[in-house]
Amino acid sequence: MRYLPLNDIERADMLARIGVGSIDDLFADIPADKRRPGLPNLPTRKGELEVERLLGRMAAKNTPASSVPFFVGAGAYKHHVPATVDHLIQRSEFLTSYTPYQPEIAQGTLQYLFEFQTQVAALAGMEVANASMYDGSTACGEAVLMAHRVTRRRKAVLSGGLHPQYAEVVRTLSGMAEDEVVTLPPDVAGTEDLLAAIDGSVSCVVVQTPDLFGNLRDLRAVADKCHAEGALLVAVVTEALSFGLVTPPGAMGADIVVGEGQSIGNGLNFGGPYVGLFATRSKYVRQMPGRLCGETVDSEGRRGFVLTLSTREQHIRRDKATSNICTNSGLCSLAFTIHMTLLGSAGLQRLARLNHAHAVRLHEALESLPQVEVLNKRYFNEFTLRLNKPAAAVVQALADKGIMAGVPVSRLHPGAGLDGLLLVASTEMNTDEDRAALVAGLKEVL
Amino acid sequence: MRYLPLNDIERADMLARIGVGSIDDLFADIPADKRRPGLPNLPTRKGELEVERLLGRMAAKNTPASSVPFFVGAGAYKHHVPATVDHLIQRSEFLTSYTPYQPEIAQGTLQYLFEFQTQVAALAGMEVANASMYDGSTACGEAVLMAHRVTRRRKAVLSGGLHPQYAEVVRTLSGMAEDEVVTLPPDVAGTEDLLAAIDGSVSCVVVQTPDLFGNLRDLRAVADKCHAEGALLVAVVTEALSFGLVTPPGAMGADIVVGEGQSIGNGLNFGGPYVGLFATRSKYVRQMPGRLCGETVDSEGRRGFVLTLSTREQHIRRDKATSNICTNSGLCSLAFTIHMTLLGSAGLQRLARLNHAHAVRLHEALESLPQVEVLNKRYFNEFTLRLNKPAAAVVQALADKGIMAGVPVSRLHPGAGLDGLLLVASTEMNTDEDRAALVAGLKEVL
Amino acid sequence: QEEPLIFEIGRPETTGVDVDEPAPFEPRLGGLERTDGVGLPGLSEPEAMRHYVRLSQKNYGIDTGLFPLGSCTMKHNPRLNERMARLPGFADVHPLQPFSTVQGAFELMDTLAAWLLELTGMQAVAMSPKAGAHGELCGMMAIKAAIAAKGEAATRRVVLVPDSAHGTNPATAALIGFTVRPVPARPDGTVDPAAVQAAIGPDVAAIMLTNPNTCGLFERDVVEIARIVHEAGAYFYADGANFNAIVGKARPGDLGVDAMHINLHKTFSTPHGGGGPGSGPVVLSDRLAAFAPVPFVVRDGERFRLVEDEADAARQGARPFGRLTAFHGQMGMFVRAMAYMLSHGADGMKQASEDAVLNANYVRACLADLMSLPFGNRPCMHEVLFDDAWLKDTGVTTLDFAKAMIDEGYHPMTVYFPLVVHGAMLVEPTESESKASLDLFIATLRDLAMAVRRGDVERFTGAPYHAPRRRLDETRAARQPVLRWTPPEPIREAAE
Amino acid sequence: QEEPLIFEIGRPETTGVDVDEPAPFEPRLGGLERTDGVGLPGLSEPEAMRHYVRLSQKNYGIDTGLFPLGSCTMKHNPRLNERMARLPGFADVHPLQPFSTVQGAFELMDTLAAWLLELTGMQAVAMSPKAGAHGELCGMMAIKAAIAAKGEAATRRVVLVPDSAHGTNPATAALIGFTVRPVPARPDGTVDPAAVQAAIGPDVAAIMLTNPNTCGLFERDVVEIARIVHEAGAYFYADGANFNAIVGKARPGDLGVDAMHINLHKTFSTPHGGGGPGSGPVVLSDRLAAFAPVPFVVRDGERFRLVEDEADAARQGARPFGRLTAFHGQMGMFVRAMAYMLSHGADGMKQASEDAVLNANYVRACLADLMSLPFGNRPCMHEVLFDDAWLKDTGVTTLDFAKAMIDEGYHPMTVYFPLVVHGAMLVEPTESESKASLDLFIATLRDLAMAVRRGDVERFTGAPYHAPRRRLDETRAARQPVLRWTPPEPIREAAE
Repeated sequence: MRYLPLNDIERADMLARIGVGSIDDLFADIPADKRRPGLPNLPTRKGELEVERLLGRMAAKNTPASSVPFFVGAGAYKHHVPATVDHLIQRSEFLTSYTPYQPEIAQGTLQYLFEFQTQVAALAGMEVANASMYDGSTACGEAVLMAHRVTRRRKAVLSGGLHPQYAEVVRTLSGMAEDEVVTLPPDVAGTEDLLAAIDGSVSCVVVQTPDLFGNLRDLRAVADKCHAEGALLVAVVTEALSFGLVTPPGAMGADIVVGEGQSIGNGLNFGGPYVGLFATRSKYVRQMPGRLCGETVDSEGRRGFVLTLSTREQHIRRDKATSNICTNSGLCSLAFTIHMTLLGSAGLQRLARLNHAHAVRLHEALESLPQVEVLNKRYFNEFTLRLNKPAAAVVQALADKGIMAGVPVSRLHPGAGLDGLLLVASTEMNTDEDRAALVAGLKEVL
Repeated sequence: MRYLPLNDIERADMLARIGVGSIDDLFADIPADKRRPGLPNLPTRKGELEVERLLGRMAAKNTPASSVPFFVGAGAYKHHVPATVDHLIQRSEFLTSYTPYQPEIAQGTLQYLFEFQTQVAALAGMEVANASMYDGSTACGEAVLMAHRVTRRRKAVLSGGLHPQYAEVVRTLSGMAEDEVVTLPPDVAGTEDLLAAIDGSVSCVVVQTPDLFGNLRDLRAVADKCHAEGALLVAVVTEALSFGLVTPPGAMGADIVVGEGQSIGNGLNFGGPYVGLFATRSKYVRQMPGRLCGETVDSEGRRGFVLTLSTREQHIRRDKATSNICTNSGLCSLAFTIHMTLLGSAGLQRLARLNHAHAVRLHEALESLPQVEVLNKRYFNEFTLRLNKPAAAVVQALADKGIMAGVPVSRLHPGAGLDGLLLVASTEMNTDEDRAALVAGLKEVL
Repeated sequence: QEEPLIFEIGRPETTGVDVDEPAPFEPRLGGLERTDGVGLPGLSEPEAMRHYVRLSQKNYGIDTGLFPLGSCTMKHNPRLNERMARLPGFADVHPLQPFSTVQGAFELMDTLAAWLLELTGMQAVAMSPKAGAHGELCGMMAIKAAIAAKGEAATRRVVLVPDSAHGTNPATAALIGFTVRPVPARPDGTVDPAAVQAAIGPDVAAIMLTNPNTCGLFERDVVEIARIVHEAGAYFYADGANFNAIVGKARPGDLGVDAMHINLHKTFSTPHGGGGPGSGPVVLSDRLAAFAPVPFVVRDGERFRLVEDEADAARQGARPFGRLTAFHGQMGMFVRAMAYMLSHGADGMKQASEDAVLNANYVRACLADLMSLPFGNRPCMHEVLFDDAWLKDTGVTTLDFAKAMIDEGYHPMTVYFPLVVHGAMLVEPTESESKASLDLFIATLRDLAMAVRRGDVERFTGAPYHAPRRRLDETRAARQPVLRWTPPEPIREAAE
Repeated sequence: QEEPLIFEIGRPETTGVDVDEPAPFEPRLGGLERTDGVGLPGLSEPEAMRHYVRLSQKNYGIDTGLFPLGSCTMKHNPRLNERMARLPGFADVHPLQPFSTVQGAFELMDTLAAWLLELTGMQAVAMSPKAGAHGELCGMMAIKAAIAAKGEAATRRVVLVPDSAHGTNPATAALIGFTVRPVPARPDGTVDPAAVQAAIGPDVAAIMLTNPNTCGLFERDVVEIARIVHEAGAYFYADGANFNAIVGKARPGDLGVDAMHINLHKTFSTPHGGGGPGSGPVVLSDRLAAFAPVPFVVRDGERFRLVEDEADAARQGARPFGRLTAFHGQMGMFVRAMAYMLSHGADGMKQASEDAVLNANYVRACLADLMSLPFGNRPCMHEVLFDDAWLKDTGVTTLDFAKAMIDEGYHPMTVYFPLVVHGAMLVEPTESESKASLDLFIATLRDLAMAVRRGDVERFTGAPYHAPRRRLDETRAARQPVLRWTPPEPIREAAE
């Protein structure tokens, strides 16, 4: 077997050196009646060629985003990732290293994490960021738990514009922790009255911007009310590229900013792995979940980096940890950092602007259709259409024609009476032909 | 522009430091009337996404070998290359290094070249090998020139089984050097009388095995006659995988073995880059063209490797060099070495055997067709069919059906009256379905 | 040469990405334009390439040397897996595409799930957890949901956790409101059924047991422990971090396990990547299967689809405890793990477990005379645990010894874990190491151990001498946290 | 840790490739089975991975640091190019597939050819040469064929080659039967038209001139030289190794060049790969176009096809001198070069030339006070040439200085080339270096130069101290050549 270096002669030599007669002597602690003779119901080993064929056949049954006009978003976005990014994250020294517990031989990982933290904090307009979370939704769940710790309250209010799967993650985690969660109804127009929900019992309000429906939210009034009531404002950003063009939550008073970083450096990957962003104010840093990388010096006084404040982490404090998380999303955060480094402010702003321009262009093109109404006043690269038919059926009909029109709101909010709504995202990947195909397709099926 | 680090402020600073007023002052030696204002007829820069689209569109107009039943060979073969190989040759330290002129910081390149030389020599059954040539055909041309140097004669005899493009390379090079070349007529059956062509004026005889038509050649009698007449036997191997199963030329008396190494570690690449193999006897090493890596020690006595015997090379002796070649096929030889290291003797033999088995299997399947005759008595993974129709038309008809049937001999030997012959190669890539498709396709068009 | 931070070499106007300018258009940002310029310098592509290549050179990976980090399973990461995960059909599909356009993705998830069930002898699997600890959370949530369904939510509030558990175990239990009750280990490093019996009661929701445990030993009384737990009406959560020792040799389902997470990055070779991404599917017994979270894949005739909400799940007869993450889990890791499993096959996976155990025992046998084994010189599973008894009074600590290994070109083993032994050194070579590699490693450790005996203390206390950095001041990092770069004071530190 | 040779760690029965066993079959090898077992040990995949990763770590590349190798043009190798070259439509097509199945490949070759002609102002291009030296051969063969076609094969046997030419130039000329007649350089490092006039005659077939020349200077009298050569009935071969300095600034065709090879790996960023593969298309003037070798791409209406034999070529009005290689050239390199050109575009290519020249002059300006410039402190093109006059009587040679640069983390510049100056040091930073990178490099060289002045000789004569190897004994390697591994004597050298 190509991955196993030992051969039978060596195995025999080693057993002799160990002083046992057979390999099964080493498994003697397994109760005899529970020992298995192997895996009789599974096939035996396959060469590389055969594995490529089998998996290639499965892959071929899926429709890649790049192969069709593609307008699907709602928390994951199709962007272009420079070849350099994928090349670098495959470097053996990054790919096959472990959590940097031995910092002297892990400065590569540690330094990029420090760069990542700095970038995320700057993007979000916050003071500090951690070394990444699993993804945006789990970061959101952790943000609520953190707000409880900071405020010593246990009631979260979720905006009706929050991605419903994020809301569900929060409810699940909080429910298990026996905390209270208030979820406002879906808020298509982005005009819900959050202020009314904030009082002295609330630990945090969670607001997404751009929200699920694409609306940009001005968080300032909510922030003020939160702070007046002693609550924290948790802002959620599922399209990290928006940081390049839109006022960041940190500048609008958010106390915790969580986000999905997939858009920068990472592919769609059918939903994972992604990279959760988590930023907050310095004063809350010791309540922040997840890994942190900090600057220090070595015994010769040279700058170096280490994982730090790990007393917050489970491997030291066990049942008193801030969360049970013991990993981050290393390679995805590396991809984020490299892409962000390549972009710089200038590239990020330009790319964000191009995304917005494409969305506006699409908006204009769709306005020509009488069966379609664009619901958003302000948006970044995604907005909501009201169709004269159920969006799910329209999406399926267009998919059958080779056009990925977007996400029907009914998939995310089933049974909420929002069947006519369609979320449509437009990024730098979309061409004039893509837009024309969507408009023509909609014309046909509506 | 993403590849250019300087910005205009820095450019201005640097011009000031240099002491010139404008960049064009640095180009003042170009006659004023010949200076160009730029490249007005070419488009301006494109982002990565746009380049991917443009080249992707061109690539999509080609039919990849892996996407169809594929039996094309005749000097380049579709084999499976392990993912590890392509990963490793893309390591920055291999990919972006130069010829190892500073051996202290190029031991990586030098050591793999030493491994490569050892592998090639062992495969060919020879004593020494060089660090690779451009490809098999240029290696063949250089072998003839080397034979002239060794024998101080200037007449080469080329077998009629030699790949005609190789023969043409030899004739071109020898013709320009004003040496004589005798080319025997195409030899479909592999039974030509080479012995009759060998006399005291001949510097070398060039024989390919497996030959163009797939015949395995027993070189022993030719070697004996060559040596009796003071000539060298140059053996050519265009399918390096055959070394795993077939008696190597070195064991049959060849003095120089040249070959195309593409089959091991390298893709088809529409004909290049490939990797030329060149092996010979130790006594001729100083007449050998191309780079050589040798073992030595450093000032602390540790083993190390350097380029050596470079007095043979042009950069030292200029017009007295053994050839004008000043590069090898570095990355391709690295791919060869890595794949060969992964294979080892055991894997190589198994893979070669599988290739042969597939060819035999195909042979048996084709024998069921009355319009088809297999001409070969012995072969490795390729053989010649005689069809009842012009092979070129048959190949085109099958290509239109999505089957790549092989190479019509008429493409390589136009006007030689061999229009009914088809070269068919079968490797480990071919499945039962591929073979069935070919047989069915031939049935339809014959 | 030192490598500066990007903020020290980048320029704000520099970019390594060429982006087209859009034609003029009317923005629709409604007054929420960003105006602060973001403030992140960029690098051109050649500069970025060199920066990150050079950073990488300061790292150690499996590909560069033996990485005997116990409990972490640093095995070979095949590049075939990377290639497969990058097939556009897997890498370039959106989680919310119509089901008809992602049938192959569902097929892969379904196939992987079937293999995991066959390997573990369990009845259901939750695919969405994002990492091992997330899987733990998933398993414990399923248990909590099952208990609630039985109406015992208010009474069963305690989780038994042996001393030797992974640190995440108590953290996970505490996170969802359980109280942790420790179970002491026997002198031989394993859990005594009697101790479990003594600790259990009607207030106990579950036991969390790692098997093979963190001492590298198989809990030989696991079946008895499971019986005790089940009889008390509680559930058996198994930490699957060490499942790689027993694949093809024993099945958790046969041992009485109710829930176990599987670290695809440990047992099934997906890369660790300097700290993730991981993937932690959780296998469940019949007793817990109904409580698995959404989403999950089901087959409707010839087609696959995803059950994404509770109403739909209820129609399938399920009672999901909720949702752990947006979307459906770590697809990229699923593909890699599937490629690993297909490549090894039944024979290869069993052989891998055997070789992993063989390699660990070989290290044990070759070092037992010089280093101390807390539980005696008896067979271990895939990792061997030493303590620091042999370092007593030498002036060399476990940490010093680990750092000295760096100077010899090795990544240290896991140190100070598990907590149950003093100055632990947990060595897991994995099946990916050749005998020659182990022999060299053993020779090096023997050489170091002899140096300890000789009293060559400075070689250890000053180590590492030959690494990109000497020992780093972790205390300073924690006391005066500097967690991001800030623009320098007028006199800045120059890159060397 | 030292890295052994694969032959020292591999085992004959070990393999890192799983190959299916075929069903039983009747071999058709006719008695020519190989029986010696080949004798090459294999490694499992994890061992092979580690071996080659570790070997790579002993190398220096552009990605790891500044690589100022004059005349070699070590510029950034974009990974986009690598990705494009690996598109199955380019990487997985066979050179002998039917034309109808490779139209995109022909389109790419045709497009690349058109760009090369536009950049150079020439009339035809031969795409098949495999490297720069091969391109030279191609160009000189075309010249020889053209001379023969004029019936002057017997009389025009001499090629003029300036002293400063690349070493391949005289070797190429000699290889195909020409006699080399050197042309001396002027004191300012360029060729004097008067010297060409003096050397030329009816026996001269061609001049081979590198421009910009190997001293980094533009031959300012190139137009006059071309006139003299053409008037004498000879041809002007230009070595295109340094074309990267003038792309977008001047066109060889406008300067009177008849043939010039283009190193795609120099000017157009295809990777050097530790010594190839290169690619050396040759552009030709009207006077030589007909003699280009087969094969070449032609367009028949909407379709492309390849002209592969002389009869077909004759139908196109061509008189090819023959064939340089099997198949059609370095497709993999064509794709990369095309990606480079498209990415840069007209504006980017011109800017790249300007930046390359700017960077070289900046280095010159910043070091002119410490190191000696053989032709005075005047503008150079894309590389700057120093000689060793400033090292005279210091006890430090050019080689020593170069090796000391290694200890500072740099790859040395090209040394002892060109031969026309004593102890040459030829520095080509390329346009890929940032100003910060150059400033650091300059500071390092200044520091070293000061050390020379201080008499710190050992820092140089003993260098490198901090490299994978100290200075290697090249004499021993050449005197007692060991060119392959052989099984060791009973007492073998152990890996450290």
